[in-house]
Amino acid sequence: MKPKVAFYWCASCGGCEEAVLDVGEQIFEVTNAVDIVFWPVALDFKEHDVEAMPDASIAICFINGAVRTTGQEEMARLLRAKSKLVVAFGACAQLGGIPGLANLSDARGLLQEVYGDGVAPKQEYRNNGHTIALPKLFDTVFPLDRVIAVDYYVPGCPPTPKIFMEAVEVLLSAELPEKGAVLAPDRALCEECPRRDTRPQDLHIEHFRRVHQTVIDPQLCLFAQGFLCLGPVTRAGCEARCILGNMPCTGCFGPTSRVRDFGGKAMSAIASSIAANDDVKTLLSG
Amino acid sequence: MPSVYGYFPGCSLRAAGVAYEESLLTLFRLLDIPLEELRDWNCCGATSYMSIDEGSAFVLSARNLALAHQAKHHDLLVPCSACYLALRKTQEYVEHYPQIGRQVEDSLKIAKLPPLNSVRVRHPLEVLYTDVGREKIRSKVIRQWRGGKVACYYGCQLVRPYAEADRDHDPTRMDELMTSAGVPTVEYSLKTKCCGGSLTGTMHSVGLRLNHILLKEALRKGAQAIITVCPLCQCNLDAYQSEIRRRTGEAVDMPIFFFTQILAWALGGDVQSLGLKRAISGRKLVEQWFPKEHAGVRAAAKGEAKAYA
Amino acid sequence: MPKAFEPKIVAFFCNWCTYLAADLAGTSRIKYAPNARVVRVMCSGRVDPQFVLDAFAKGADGVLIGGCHPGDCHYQEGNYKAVRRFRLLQRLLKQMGIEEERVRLEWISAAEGDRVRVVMNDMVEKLKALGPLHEVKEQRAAAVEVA
Amino acid sequence: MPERDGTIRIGVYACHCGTNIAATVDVESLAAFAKSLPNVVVSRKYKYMCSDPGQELIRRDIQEHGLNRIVVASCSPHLHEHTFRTATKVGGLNPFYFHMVNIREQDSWVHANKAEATRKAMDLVRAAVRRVAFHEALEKGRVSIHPDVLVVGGGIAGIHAALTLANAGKHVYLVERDPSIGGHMAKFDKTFPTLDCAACILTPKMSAVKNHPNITLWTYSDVTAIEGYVGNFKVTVTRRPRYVNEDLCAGCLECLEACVYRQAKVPDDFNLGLSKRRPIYIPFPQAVPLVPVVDPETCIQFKSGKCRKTCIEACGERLAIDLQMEPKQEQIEVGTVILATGFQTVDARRVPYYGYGVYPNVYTALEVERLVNASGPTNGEVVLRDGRTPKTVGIVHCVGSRDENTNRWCSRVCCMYSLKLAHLIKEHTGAEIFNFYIDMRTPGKGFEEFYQKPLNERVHFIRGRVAEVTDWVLDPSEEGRLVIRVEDTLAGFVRRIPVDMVVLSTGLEPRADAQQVRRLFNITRSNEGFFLERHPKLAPVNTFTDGIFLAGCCQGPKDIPDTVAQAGAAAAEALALIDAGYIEMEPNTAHVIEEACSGCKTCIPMCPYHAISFLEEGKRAEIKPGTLQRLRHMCGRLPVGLYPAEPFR
Repeated sequence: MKPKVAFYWCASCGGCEEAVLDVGEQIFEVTNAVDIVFWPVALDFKEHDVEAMPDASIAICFINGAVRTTGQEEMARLLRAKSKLVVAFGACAQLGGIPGLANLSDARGLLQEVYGDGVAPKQEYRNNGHTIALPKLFDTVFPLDRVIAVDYYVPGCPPTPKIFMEAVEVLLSAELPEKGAVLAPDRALCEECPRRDTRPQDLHIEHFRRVHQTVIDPQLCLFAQGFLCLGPVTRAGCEARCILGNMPCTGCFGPTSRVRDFGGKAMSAIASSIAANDDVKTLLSG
Repeated sequence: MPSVYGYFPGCSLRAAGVAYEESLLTLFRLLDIPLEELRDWNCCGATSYMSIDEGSAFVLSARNLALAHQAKHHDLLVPCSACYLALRKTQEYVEHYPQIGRQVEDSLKIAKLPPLNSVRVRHPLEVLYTDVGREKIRSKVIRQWRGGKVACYYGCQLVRPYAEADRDHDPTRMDELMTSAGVPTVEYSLKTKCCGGSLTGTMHSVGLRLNHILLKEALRKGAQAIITVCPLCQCNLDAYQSEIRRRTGEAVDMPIFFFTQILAWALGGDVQSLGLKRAISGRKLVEQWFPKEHAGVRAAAKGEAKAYA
Repeated sequence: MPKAFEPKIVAFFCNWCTYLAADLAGTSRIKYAPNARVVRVMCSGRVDPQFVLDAFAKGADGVLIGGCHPGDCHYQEGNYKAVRRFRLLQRLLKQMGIEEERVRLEWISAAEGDRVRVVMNDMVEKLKALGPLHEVKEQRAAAVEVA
Repeated sequence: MPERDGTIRIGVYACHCGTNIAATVDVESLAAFAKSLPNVVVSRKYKYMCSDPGQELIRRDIQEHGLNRIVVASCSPHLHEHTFRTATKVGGLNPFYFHMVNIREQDSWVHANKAEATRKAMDLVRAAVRRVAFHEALEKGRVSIHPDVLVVGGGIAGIHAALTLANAGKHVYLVERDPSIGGHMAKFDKTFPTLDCAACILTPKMSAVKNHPNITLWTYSDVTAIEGYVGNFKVTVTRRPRYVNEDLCAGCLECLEACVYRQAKVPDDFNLGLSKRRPIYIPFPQAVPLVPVVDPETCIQFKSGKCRKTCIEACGERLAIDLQMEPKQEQIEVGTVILATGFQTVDARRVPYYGYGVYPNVYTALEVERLVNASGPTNGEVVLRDGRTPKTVGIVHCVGSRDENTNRWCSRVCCMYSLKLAHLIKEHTGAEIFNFYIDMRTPGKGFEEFYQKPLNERVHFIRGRVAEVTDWVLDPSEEGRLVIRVEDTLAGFVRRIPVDMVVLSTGLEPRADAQQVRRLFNITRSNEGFFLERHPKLAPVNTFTDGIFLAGCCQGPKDIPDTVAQAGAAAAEALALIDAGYIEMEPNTAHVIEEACSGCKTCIPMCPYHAISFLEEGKRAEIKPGTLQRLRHMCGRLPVGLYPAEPFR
């Protein structure tokens, strides 16, 4: 019997779902090797089908997206019970990702921001004796591992086909990696950046820029050009796709294993590269 | 330099020190500097009150500062050294001793006045020296000094402990202003020593002795008159010379001027508007140095300080 | 009666100045509020923003960083590095809803034992006025109905 | 002691420090609490952990209980970290398996509430126990010490230090900012308490410096840059042009006489303006080197370009005078530095009520030193500026010392030099002398005995801080004199004492440029501005920067014997480093985890010591070998690869 695999999405843009298909013809290698038993975006299995499965009967469950609502939390818990391995798939499930930006506000603030004084969604809708209830919003958006135990992480926004295929391969193999591992190289992106050699050794940035403000040199190190490229603090494995597209790294692969707080470390690296000879007074006055 | 100075006369300038106010107003008019008298000002809380009930004295003093703030004055001109010190001391204590600050604030709240603020308390000596400047004064001098040498006497309260109007132990600005007005001065090492203060009233012989030392030393240094910045100093030095003559048999009889009298005269002030007729001692020299025919610019009548602004 | 709120402060003191100042406060028997737990670092430039964030995440109500006066760094410019990072960190913390007063960078030289007292007491007083950091956070976890 | 099966076994030791800790921290509960923490095998309390039996406890427990981590909760690590690391090592462990908790300076001594202080101690111990498990075994590295020494400042401190080192066979660069070495001591006439002639004991040492094969003497020069670290400093010395070539000048001084200025017109700095010199001059007759200096501020040639240049004429074939001379930079490498930059006397004008600068007959003590000096401006005659000999002299102590308005500290030497001057003025003039003092401080060998000398010579001593020196007259006897007003606190009344001459015993303070010097050498100043020693008692000549030592008054006011003693001590400290040949470096420095480095280069400009380089081969960062010593702050800004080793993670 082929191992059973499930896919699910929580607070997600859908990009991770497409990323699975981005492997192209290789998808058939996957389907040859496994049975996909649940994949709401592509297959017509329902929640009650999952409920009917015996516990731990799914070999690998890939969940993408952050946990934003009570409904997502319920599904995550259900799939956790039914799966041997749960993989947080993509940046949102791993770290909170774009949905995590909502944490700058609380749920009410969020609704106010989106709907303002217009027509807000209702918690419950009754019609013809039927009631449809919406799940409730959390005040905080959680990465997956704040809600259920996660065995492995596949980083990226979205994960690249290469990363995905390697993950499938290793998780189906006899030798599983250490629990909790991020299935990507434990080095910074600069390692595989085609522009690494163009970064000067004595970098002191005088002006920071945004990408729309200037013409971006397609050869030079983006950080050295003054763009907030997070390459130096971001895990490698994406093959520097954004850089190849002449865009600075936004850090979707997350930190390496040695970094405790991704944002804090990134800030530290940026602050350290600000030109050293600032006027002391400006510095002290902020 | 602000376009207009708030003006806090204090009680002395309406009593024994009238000549100070008269000459000050004339001088500032000559310099085209408007003064605006603080409305409804009260006692500065000075010396005696301060030593009996400090808390109330600070509140009294602070009320004046609050009024100045309300009237949107940036600078408050305070000619009397005692008032100057009392107001400055209040500002310092309110800032550095939170307990006093709270008491003052509470009291002001009852009077519906704004809390204390950053009004700058300024003595005319400082204003004339730094805001107006010696150059300007020199350029405006129209009368040549024909009198003798003078000793500039600063007293104690103006420069200690807040050495803002001048240096604390060796003030020189009055001397420099006199020089600018063409008035010769002598080195006077007693320039910050005690004039006798209120001791002339309470321990008369002690006060008189201190007073006498100042007069005698000025004479010894070759001065014919003493110039002051403080109504109490002026009064002490001026009022008791006959008594000193009587007690010691020494021929002490020298005029004691306010520095504003000399400067206003030099700049062309009307001799009648300088309060010179109020001098007690050294009248002969006063009349000789400031002849009656020296008419000129007058200040507005008393109590109308605001009107001429 | 509930116990009065005593803020928890994590302090990172530079080995060459502020830590010595705190030692000096000790030898001078200067008394100050006992709320801080000092971590000795070799330089304020060693204080990674991660440390500060971690301290807050683990329950600190305030973080105090003590370094050498500008120009006095034992490692030439570590304190300048610290101040750069500190400025950015302040902005970040503000976005996260952590009040500016909760993280503080102070220059305290080895000779300024009494300054340790002044800063500690002042910080404790300010944090007491702010209240605990984590009350806010606990609330945020609850689910909210949409309308 | 090998680790048993890799488990962490921690021993915690809480110290009472007599009652220093135990009075405010419940040491008993602290020890009990520590026992309950994970991995803690042994937890003890002891009266004095730093004592031999205390250290023995650690050693024994390591062996008996197989401990592999040690935590001691006692005083500041600045005091005893080394002690306990050694104890840990004696027990057979790597010394860096130790961690110290400061529950005295930063706990028991600064808090009053015992419950709070104990809670704090527990928190700190818990943290230490958690952390010590992460400690790694570290080995101390060695760095070789360059044997040459830089001595900055050519006063008696610098001279003595330089000679000591040179006599030990080390090469010394002695850099002095003035045209001659000698410093303040060269200005003195006699020295207390022995009344040795200052010149007689100093000038031989000055000549010895000049002639010593191991000393390179650069006067009229400044240290303008220094980089590197203990053992390997790279120093730039800028030699200002003196316009007379030191190598060619024979010291005949004919050029001085030949100067077109017949009369000396420029105030002479060395005599504090009490005499005049020409634009080409030597500071004083015994100057070392005996090479004139041209002062471009006053020399006609420099001002107008139209001088007859009679000096050059007089020099003749020697061609020593070179008015085109430019500043010159010397680059040297040294292993250690001794700072002996000295002091300045307080500007007496800062105490305006003593009339200095107002009344011509008010002098500073240093001026009077020149007056009593036989080679001084008056050839040793103590006369007033108008040529009269004073009949009464008042010496005012503590001018700019022990004074909230100027400097708060006692300058240590003023009482003694005032006694000396009282004696010398008496000897020179027979004048009646009054000393006005707050307290007489004579705490040195032979000092109190010396105090007897002026007492026996009937010098008056009036206890009281002088209120003012003035010229106003109460009594005809005061006419034309200076009056010292003072409260005689022994007699209990205020006195007016008329004198002809007032001597202000000005205090000692840090030089005006002490802050620049501090920055240049990366050392610390104490509150009052003198350079801060590493420990006031146990490391008085060390600074917080390894390899830089202090000698003389730049560290604080002191007399000549103490200065010389300290200079010797500084030289000995330098010698100790040089003769060891290497220094053991604290091993807690940064290192690169190679497999984690992605070659992002972020760390490279971060290091102020330029210790990190980028290896093109392998595209990795690397710490340059031998540059670790100054990296102890562990580069908090390094994003990924470069990671601090223990214990300063």
